[in-house]
Amino acid sequence: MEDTGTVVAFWILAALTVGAALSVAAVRNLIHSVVLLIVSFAGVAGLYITLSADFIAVVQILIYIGAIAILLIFAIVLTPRAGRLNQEGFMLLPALALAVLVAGTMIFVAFDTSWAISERDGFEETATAIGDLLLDKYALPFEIASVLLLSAIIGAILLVRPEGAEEGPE
Amino acid sequence: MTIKSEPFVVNVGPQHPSTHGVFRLRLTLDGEKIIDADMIMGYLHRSMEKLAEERTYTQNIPFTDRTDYLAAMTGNLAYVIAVEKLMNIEVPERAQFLRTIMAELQRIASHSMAIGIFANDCGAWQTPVMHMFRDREKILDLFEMACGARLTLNYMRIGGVSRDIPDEWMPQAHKLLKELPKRFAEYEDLLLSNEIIIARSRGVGVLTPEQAIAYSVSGPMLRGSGVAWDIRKADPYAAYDKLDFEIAVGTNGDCYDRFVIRLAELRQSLYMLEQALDMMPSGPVHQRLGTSTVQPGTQPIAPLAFRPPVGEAYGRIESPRGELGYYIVSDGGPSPFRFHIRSPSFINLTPLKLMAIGSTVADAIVILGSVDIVVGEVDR
Amino acid sequence: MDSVDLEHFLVIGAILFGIGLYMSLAKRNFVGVLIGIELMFNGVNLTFISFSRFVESAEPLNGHIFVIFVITVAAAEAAVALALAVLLYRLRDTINVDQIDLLKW
Amino acid sequence: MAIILSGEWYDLRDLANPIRELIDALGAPDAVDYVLWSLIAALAILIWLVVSVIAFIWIERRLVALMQNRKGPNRVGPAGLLQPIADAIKLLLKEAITTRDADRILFWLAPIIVFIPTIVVFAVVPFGESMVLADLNVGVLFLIAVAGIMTPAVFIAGWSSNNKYALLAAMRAIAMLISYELIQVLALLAAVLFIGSMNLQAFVSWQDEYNTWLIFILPLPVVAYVIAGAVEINRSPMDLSEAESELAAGYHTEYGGIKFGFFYQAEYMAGFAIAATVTTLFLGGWTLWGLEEWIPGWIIFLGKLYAVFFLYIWSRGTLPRLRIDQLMAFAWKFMLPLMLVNALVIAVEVVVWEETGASRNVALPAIGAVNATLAVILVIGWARVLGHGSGLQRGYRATLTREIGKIYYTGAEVS
Repeated sequence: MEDTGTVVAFWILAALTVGAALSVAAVRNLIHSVVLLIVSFAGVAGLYITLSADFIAVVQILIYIGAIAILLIFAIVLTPRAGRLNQEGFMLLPALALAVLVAGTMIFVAFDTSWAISERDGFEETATAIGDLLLDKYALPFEIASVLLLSAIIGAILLVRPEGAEEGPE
Repeated sequence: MTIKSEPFVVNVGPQHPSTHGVFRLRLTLDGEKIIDADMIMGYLHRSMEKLAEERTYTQNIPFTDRTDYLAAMTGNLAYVIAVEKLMNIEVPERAQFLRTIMAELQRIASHSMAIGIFANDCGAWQTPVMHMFRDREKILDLFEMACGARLTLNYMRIGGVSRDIPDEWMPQAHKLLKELPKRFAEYEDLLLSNEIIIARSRGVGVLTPEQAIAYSVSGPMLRGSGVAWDIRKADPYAAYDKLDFEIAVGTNGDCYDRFVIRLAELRQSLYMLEQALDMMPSGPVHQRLGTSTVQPGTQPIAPLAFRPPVGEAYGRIESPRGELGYYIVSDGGPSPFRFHIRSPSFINLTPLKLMAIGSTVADAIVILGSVDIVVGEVDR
Repeated sequence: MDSVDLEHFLVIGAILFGIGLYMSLAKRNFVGVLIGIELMFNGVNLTFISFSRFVESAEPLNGHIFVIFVITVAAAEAAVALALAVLLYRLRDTINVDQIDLLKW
Repeated sequence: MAIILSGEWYDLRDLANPIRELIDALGAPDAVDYVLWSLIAALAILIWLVVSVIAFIWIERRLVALMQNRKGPNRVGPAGLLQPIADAIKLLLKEAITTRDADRILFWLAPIIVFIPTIVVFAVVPFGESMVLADLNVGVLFLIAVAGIMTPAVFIAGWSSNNKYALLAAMRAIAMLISYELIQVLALLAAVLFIGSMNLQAFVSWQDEYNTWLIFILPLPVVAYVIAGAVEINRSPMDLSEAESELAAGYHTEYGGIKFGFFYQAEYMAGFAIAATVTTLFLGGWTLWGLEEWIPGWIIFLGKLYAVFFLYIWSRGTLPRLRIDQLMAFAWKFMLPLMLVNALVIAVEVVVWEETGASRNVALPAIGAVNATLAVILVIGWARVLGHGSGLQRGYRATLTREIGKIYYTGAEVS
């Protein structure tokens, strides 16, 4: 990908994503942390667009910002007496070491391997193709995923149901 | 679905769009559900009852305007009835009819406002209020013709009314009476079966008749709980014993009932007004209070100072908000020894806590709107 | 700097994954841990998509499909995790993972 | 992204195209004219938005005043036309107060974040034949995704104010937006199923080609989308998150000056965005049965957009507000099942049409009639099933009596 727009966009988005992600870890206030996480998600969505994955980019915004970030916010507001701080526990140094190690290894592998780079251009349109694949080749995993979602919903409701909740509608 | 949360205290008022003045409601919430409600009054306290003890009986009439400023006529009326009882004054027939007409016009004006504000509290952004203002303006015009003021009228006098109505008054009143039924039909069409109003107010803020009587609420609040009680019928004053009308009562005691009762009372008031205008006798509109105190002049103005006999009197009327009573104790001096107002807004407000607990914040506002308080009267 | 290649995206994915790993291990607050997990998901997704775009393959869109499943699972995981957090809070009055040590010996 | 050349004089792109050629002639690199072209188009949209908002502040106030039997702004300038400008100046010059206990950063950030989705939506909306900033293949999904950003923005505003009204409103807003996002998605899903594309321009050309509007074929999704849109832009009867009579001003209670101005403007822009979506997806966008040959497409488009937006002004002037639990019940108990059934039916219809290969003159009216009938049956039937028109949902008049002291209480039904 050599055209100027993409390159410029990539560097801006990369800086945004990584910067926001680093701040998420560094910032002390949990709500700020979630807001920065949203920025990071948006940055990743932008990166998807530079990778010509328009459908995934939109889904990223829809699910991660519109749903998961909101769930995190809900988790925060529903636990009012818990701390709002986002500080590290006693695992700080081991975790840091491990994270650096893992990321370093992956970066090393990324540069060390000679990938079979294809010469094709970006995808023209992915939504239709993904739809076809999902309902054809990956139909079974697709159904399983929907069952998973359903059971997750039921599980979540069962978990937060207060003990002795009245049966049926009020 | 209930997710337990911390109790959460919200102050509605004293500065809040829906408290109808400076009234404060401290709600303790669990989520949006009210688990406790405290009413904190007194932000508009002007010490009227004490001030009145320093002024003469006639000077006190303007104070009564300023308690329930949305229904100044009825405030005047209740007070002068109390003083007349104290002094045993017979009021001329024409004055009685004028008082009745003014009180009923005032009821239409006040109920219009109450209905509009109630719809506003249900969330209809200003539109009902503005439409109701249309009628109210016309009525205020009539008041202006009769006594020169629009809001604080000071029209009633001890022994009658301050002056007779001008000649143009009657035709204009008849014109208004022709116009109003169309308007009322419009309001009934728009509000009575409005899905959202029904959803918001039915089954909300229920007060059973036992509770209503125990809290000694009155007016549309009491009738909303299904108790057919109206002082105009139970203890007629002015010219009400000569008029035919019906009492509107509800069956469920909820906010919707209070609201439909006000709508129905608009019609009843109109019916009474039609009769009263037809039956209006001629004659003096003021009873002179003894020769020694009469002031010269063509206008029958009550004397500024007089000394009623020692005693006490309680004058009560059905104001738009309920039983408005003035309790006056005289020690024979020129000003009352004790002056107490039984203000319906204040007493109707007391079961608010009872009605609000268990409902949501939005309901509390609707309930407050259905009580129809005037903070000037609550705090006096 | 004048062209963007697979390695660039892989590096960003790796950094996101590292940050997420660090957060999920080190943070005390349960929500902080969740945030870390979501960041890890994002790093992985980015890697999938960039492989899908750059690497020679008969069916290049498979990467996208994987990402869709990952997002689905992430949504389910977030919902259940939220429920767990709320339940935990109700039982223990805290969502500090250091203090939730009932299973410790 | 290819630059689509258009020969029409009124195309905003053509403001950009001569400049592009000029720059090309000067030998500047590609990036320069790419950026310049995008800037001009984006700026045009932004200017249109700001002008529209300013105009509609006046129009809405006058229209609502008309409904409310009063005059509305009529003092500043002729017929009060300069009132919005006076308002804007007032908002700009006011002190920007930040309350003591507010979360300062987020408090300042929220008005800006609220702005983003409302503007970004217009990137994919076709104003005319080639007047679309980004002709995205997943346009419809993009609309939904971008609208989703509203949710955190409103929450941030409510949370950071550190005000109880604002927090309550923010919680309401989140619950509402999430619930109605679902309805929105299902409504648009029905349309996408029918058209078979998520490209907004494809929607317009489909409706142009088949000489109809989707509103005639899919009445239920349109209604659902308009209602869900009202929730998203906080218009009555769904203006719960800024319920004036309950929560003072909801999530922007603590905002004043230009920060409030941002919210105010964003509300209008979000309204235009919803109206633009409805126009494009269901009302034929910039086409009007051949009239677009004679009148610039964007004028037709804007005309339709403003007409849809008028619906929201109208509802604001007339309807009371629902309670939060009623609003949620309406979404989950009433709309969601209907929309699911509707989506299923439309999928079946599309398959049947494909299988039978009926001509469009037969198929489209048939499908439209079936859908309309079904919509009526579903709405009325489902409302009946849910107990509408009985018990607590029934209105009545007061009982009239002459008997003093009798008790007419029949026992309360409590909601």
